Amino acid sequence: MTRLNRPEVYGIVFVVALVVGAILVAGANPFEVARAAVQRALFTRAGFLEALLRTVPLTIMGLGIALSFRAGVFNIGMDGQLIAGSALAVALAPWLPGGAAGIALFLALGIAGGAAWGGIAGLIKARLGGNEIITTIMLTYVATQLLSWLVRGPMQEKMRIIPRSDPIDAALRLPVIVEGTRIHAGFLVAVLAVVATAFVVRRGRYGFKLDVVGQNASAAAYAGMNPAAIAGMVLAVSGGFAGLAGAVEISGVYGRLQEGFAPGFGISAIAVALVVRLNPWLVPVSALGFSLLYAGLGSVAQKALVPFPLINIIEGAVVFLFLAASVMPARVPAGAKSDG
Amino acid sequence: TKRIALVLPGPITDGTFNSAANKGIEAAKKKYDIDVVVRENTDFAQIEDVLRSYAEDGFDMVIGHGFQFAEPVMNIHADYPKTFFVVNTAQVAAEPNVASFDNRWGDAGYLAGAVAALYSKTGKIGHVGAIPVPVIEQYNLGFERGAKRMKPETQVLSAYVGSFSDIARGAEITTSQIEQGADVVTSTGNENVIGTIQAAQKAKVLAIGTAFDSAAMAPETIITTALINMDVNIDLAVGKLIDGTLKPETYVLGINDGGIGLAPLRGFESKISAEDKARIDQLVKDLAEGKITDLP
Amino acid sequence: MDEILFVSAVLAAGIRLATPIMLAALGETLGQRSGVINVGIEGIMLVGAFVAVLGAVETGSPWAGLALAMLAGAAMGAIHAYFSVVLKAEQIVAGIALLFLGIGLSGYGYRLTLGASGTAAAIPGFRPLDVLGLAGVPGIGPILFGQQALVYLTFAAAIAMAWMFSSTRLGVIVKAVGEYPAAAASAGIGVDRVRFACVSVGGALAGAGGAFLSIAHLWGFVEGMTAGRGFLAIACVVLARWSPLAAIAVALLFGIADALQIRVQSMMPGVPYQFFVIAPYLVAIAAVGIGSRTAMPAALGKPFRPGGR
Amino acid sequence: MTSDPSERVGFVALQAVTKRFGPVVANRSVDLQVGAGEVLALVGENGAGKSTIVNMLSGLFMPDEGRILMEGQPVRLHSPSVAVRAGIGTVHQHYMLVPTLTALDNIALQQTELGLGRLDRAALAARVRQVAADLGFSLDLDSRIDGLDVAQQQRIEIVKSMMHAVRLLILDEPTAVLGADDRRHLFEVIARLKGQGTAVILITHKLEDVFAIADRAVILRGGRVVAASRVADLTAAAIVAHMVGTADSGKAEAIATGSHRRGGAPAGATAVCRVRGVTLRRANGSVAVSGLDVDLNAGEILALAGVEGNGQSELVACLAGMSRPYGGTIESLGERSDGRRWGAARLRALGLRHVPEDRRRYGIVGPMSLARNYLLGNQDRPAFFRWGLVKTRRLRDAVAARLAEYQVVAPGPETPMQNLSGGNQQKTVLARELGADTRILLAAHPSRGLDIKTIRFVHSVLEEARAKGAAILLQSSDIDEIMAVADRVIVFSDGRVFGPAACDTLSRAQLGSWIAGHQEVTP
Ligand SMILES: Nc1ncnc2c1ncn2[C@@H]1O[C@H](COP(=O)(O)OP(=O)(O)OP(=O)(O)O)[C@@H](O)[C@H]1O
Ligand SMILES: Nc1ncnc2c1ncn2[C@@H]1O[C@H](COP(=O)(O)OP(=O)(O)OP(=O)(O)O)[C@@H](O)[C@H]1O
Ligand SMILES: [Mg+2]
Ligand SMILES: [Mg+2]
Repeated sequence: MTRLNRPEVYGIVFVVALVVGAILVAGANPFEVARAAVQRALFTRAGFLEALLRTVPLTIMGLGIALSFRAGVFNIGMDGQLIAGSALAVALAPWLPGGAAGIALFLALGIAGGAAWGGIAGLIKARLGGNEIITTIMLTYVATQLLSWLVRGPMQEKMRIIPRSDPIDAALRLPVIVEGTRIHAGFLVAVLAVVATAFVVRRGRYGFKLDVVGQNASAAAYAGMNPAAIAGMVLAVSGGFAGLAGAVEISGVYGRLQEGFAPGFGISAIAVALVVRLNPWLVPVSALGFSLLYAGLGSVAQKALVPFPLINIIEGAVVFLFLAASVMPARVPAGAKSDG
Repeated sequence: TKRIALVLPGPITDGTFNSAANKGIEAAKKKYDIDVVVRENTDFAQIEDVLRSYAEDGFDMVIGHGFQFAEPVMNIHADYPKTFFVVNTAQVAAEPNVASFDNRWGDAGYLAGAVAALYSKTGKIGHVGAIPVPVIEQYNLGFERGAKRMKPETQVLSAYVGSFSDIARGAEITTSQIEQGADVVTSTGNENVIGTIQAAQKAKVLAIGTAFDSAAMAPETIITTALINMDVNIDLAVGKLIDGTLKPETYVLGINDGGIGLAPLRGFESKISAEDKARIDQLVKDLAEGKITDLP
Repeated sequence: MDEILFVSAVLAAGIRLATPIMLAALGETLGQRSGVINVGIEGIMLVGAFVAVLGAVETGSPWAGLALAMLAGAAMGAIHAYFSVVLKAEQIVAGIALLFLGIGLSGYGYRLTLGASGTAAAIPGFRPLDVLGLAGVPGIGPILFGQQALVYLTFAAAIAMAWMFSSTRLGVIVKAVGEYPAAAASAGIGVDRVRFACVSVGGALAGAGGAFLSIAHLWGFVEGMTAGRGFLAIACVVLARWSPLAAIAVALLFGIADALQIRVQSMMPGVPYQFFVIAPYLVAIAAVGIGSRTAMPAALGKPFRPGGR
Repeated sequence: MTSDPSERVGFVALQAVTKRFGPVVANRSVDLQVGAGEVLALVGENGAGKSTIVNMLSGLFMPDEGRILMEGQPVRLHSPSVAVRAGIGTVHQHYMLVPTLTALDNIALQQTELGLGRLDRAALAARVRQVAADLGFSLDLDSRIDGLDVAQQQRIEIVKSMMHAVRLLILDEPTAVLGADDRRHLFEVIARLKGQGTAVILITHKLEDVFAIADRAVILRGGRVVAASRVADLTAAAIVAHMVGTADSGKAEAIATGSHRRGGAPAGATAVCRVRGVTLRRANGSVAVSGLDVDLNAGEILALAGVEGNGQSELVACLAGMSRPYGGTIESLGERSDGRRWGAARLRALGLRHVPEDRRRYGIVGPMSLARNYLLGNQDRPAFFRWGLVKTRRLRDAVAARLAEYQVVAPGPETPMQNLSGGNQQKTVLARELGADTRILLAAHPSRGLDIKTIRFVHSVLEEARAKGAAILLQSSDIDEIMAVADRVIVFSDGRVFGPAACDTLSRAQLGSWIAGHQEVTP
């Protein structure tokens, strides 16, 4: 269909007009803004590497979102689970051996911490039917505050000046895999996670169960599954992904625990996964897309081409554009197809 | 023409911490032949990338505003010897190209505490911090010591908002301190400071500003401001870069460097005894002469 | 301190802290009952907060500021509705985009207008009322008679919405649209139109919530001043099981818990303050645990496509 | 439409209407008309295109080609409200009632003239009662829909559609879910409406419905009208012959009448499932059945009959392991209902299969492919998995073979379930649940919504399973079906249990009076 009066087109026109108008009001040149964004994200090495680096945690978390949302379970609290996983891993890091085994254990602790934090919401959901939207939001606030306390209290560095932990042992750091960049072995972890998740979702028994629970919980019960338990469990599982992402970030990038090292990743991960309709194979693509967006917008911010809030406007607008584009192919003449 | 980037953790409109840095760079812009870029709202996770990209762009100086810039700067500075990195409100330095500037927040708190104690009738004063980051903790400590110096029986309340931007909660915490009897309050952080001042204004108690001379915001309420002139740091850093005197060391700016100070007591001189007024003047003098021993 | 005064102070502060959340939660309740989830109300609140200040300064009247904030909130709601109802895009993603948009529009608008001058403009904000001259009565005075006009209006709005759901045909329609849109459509109701309206009106209420922050509780706008209250509002809606009156109660519980932790915090300086800050959230988690299964509108989050089942 | 002998001018007419869904042509150049005061039966195999016609007349879809006329004038029924305003009332098979609202509010939903403001429920209720009284109904208006049984829901649907002057009433398979009494009652209503000059379109798979109430019949096959005739001029065999497109009148006759073979209940049968002193409660907590004792024997079909809502559904759900009895115990395939392992998964592993009563709710996952739907309940069977991963090709082949066996009309195993017509969805469920290794089969209304040919097929499959030694519980509200295939029957009625009794020794009249709640045959 190439008719131009489709509603998507109005949406796109509105959003673009809003952004262009705002940029013009700021006295900037929209083309220059666009060029700055695209150029840094796609045509500079640093920009692209920066995006690639951010793709790693967003991919891992996006996969966790895909799993839980497929089961109809809305894990809005990945940020808290990420904190819990990171904190547990860093707290126990001093007792870990060095080398590959140590790194594996470090990541496993991240998973365990995230899973435990998600599991609280899971348990409340499975046992008491408590809605996960509330519990995961609340648990994120709790985790944020506890982190604030940990890095000023029990886990603060020895100098006790800056609110952060001591660095973890160098032997627990994920090695850089591309010389001269910060691309670390966490990249491989993400690749592995994508492949494993995709297989589970597309062909696995577990993925099938998640889908049934998400699409028709009564049918799941009929088929002999326990929908409440599965829904509760998937919160722990997706929490594990968040914890893994946190551990990878610490082991691969920051080397220590501190506040605010994964700002808003949990929310971004939801967008990452939903835009590709929870398809694990496409999650890394979407994560890269969002990371490039951030890198590009970062460059606009760096050059201070426009006042900062305008960058938020562009960010929102681009997500709206992603959305409008994502519904375009889905819309076919009315009545010809239902949700399928 | 030198090219300078100022990297801020928050928005330039916060009215305190980030606004101050922006003000400093604006001042420097007028004085020197420099090209300036200001980057706002830099998340922790982005810091390293942001610093690198300015360095790669060939900026002569990159200023990170906040202690959280210290570590990323230390990580990367060696890769970019042509760029001078300055961390503001932190104390790090490294050859050949890392310097830091800090203000004596504790001294500022000390002054604020002393003034507050003298103006308080109830003997209770309060400090509302955003989040206990190092400089805020220093200020908090100084506030208490300064108050006790003037009136040892003064009771100092202290509480934290848990956020730099939650202005409403900042106001409520202040209100609760007022309910507990505090009649002079102060606060540190970003937007939350505005909340404190508004709460004081509504409850008709007194407040002491921090950082910016904020008397204009509430002339009936704000006795004075414990100035923390973070703009001076920036101005100074730029000046030293231009004249080639910037060294890889930590510059801690006290009252004598204009790093901190006490704003005039506009209209409030008459509200305390001449004797107390003299004690304030004496305190400022002692501080300048280094005679105070219990500074944080 | 005198216990009665303490309790009275906590309650009064709790109401102040809760009001923006209450308004946003009412708006979200309306939208969700019609089947649309909007996770971007935080962005709407910010726009409301900014527009309210701008409107109040420009017109000199806080009421005009409030009205404009509600209008702006409705417009933001309409954007969300356009994408999630008309285009039938993922509602949660559209909400996230709306959040960014709201953060940006409010901040940018502020810098273009009031923020440009650098100095704070004098803001003609709302003042607390003194109903029947009883606000000064110790204890209950400040709670019952000394609140902002907007607080009373919020309670009135909640009662009106509860009445709408229980006693009007409009309420029946909204519930049907959120529960089983195919049935509503076969009864001749324009499902998408109803949803569009509910989300827009919900946006107006969230805008009013923002306005309360910027021209009633405080006088002035700062970027990001809602500080997560929009997300709390969503939690309230769910916890209240989509009932407007319960949403008010839950938001109030939140506000009171917050007011309490604020006070206890300065009484017990030895305990890390973070433990107090998390108190309201723990209350909410416990409440979820105690409350049982939800009564979620069956079609929540699902776009309606006529003909498909 | 030259074969139409009726001289009446159609009140509503379809002219050369074609409707396509992608590659599927649901209706192909359909001509039909129905006159005022006429009852038109629309019959055809599953997937023949009946519901599609309903959907176009009720404003859900627009025709791709052709036009719809009312009183000779072309109309565009582009939305349900237009259809309602035009005087077309529709009772969809899947009722368009909001489960969480009361019956009265569901009716209010459609009353545009009431405005949006305060709802005067008392006044509306009075009006509704008036309409209901004219139809001979008494209604519970204040209960939520999800607390009402299907017959009550259907009455509410009918009353709802009659609140405005209805000139055409469409009923899509109304009798599929009704017991004999309710069916009779419905036909009285239809007759009354007809007398008032209302046109009625009735969709049904039951030929006796056609003969009982319809004036004319239109027979669809593959989306085309293959015959349109006065009912008086038709025989059951003729209808079947048109439906299935056979010229073999003997075969059509056999399908139309069915065959009575009974062979189960061998002497000394072994009970594979023992129900002892079982008490069952409804979702709302009320007791449905108490102190039930019954055995399910290998190689036997036990029918479970009664008006809906008397605990049959609760018993089946309980036997399926989806719940535990409130009192008493069940011992099934060696598992006890008070044991730790009791549950659907365990019983399925031991050989229990279950055709659920509410297919859409329990039996299928609409957006999933037919192949994945086939995994439902089989998700723990090793045959389809290796290392937790589906053996995709093996599954697809198995499903394709089963679908062919059951003659499911679908493009292939990857088609989403929701794209199938209702009857074909049901066939897919049957194909899944009626496997070779079945030890207990709980079949709740297995032939509901199926065309007559497929029903015969399903009955033969049940008999085959019995021959292989399966114990079958057949929940049905259709006396004919019970008499045709069951060996024994047990009846739930208002908290009482009649039987089990052997079908050979039981008269239809006796069974009917049990269902009505009387011990003895009422003269
Ligand atoms: N919305 C739709 N999208 C795609 N295909 C459809 C749609 N509705 C119906 N069909 C197809 O059109 C054909 C006719 O379907 P319809 O529902 O009219 O059959 P039916 O005669 O009502 O069958 P049944 O007796 O099983 O209810 C079927 O092949 C069905 O799959
Ligand atoms: N390919 C399809 N895609 C989307 N929707 C479809 C498709 N096929 C059918 N449908 C929808 O699903 C309905 C299934 O039709 P169905 O014949 O089941 O309705 P019914 O006769 O009322 O129900 P039933 O016979 O199952 O009890 C169709 O009427 C159509 O609206
Ligand atoms: Mg049909
Ligand atoms: Mg059917």
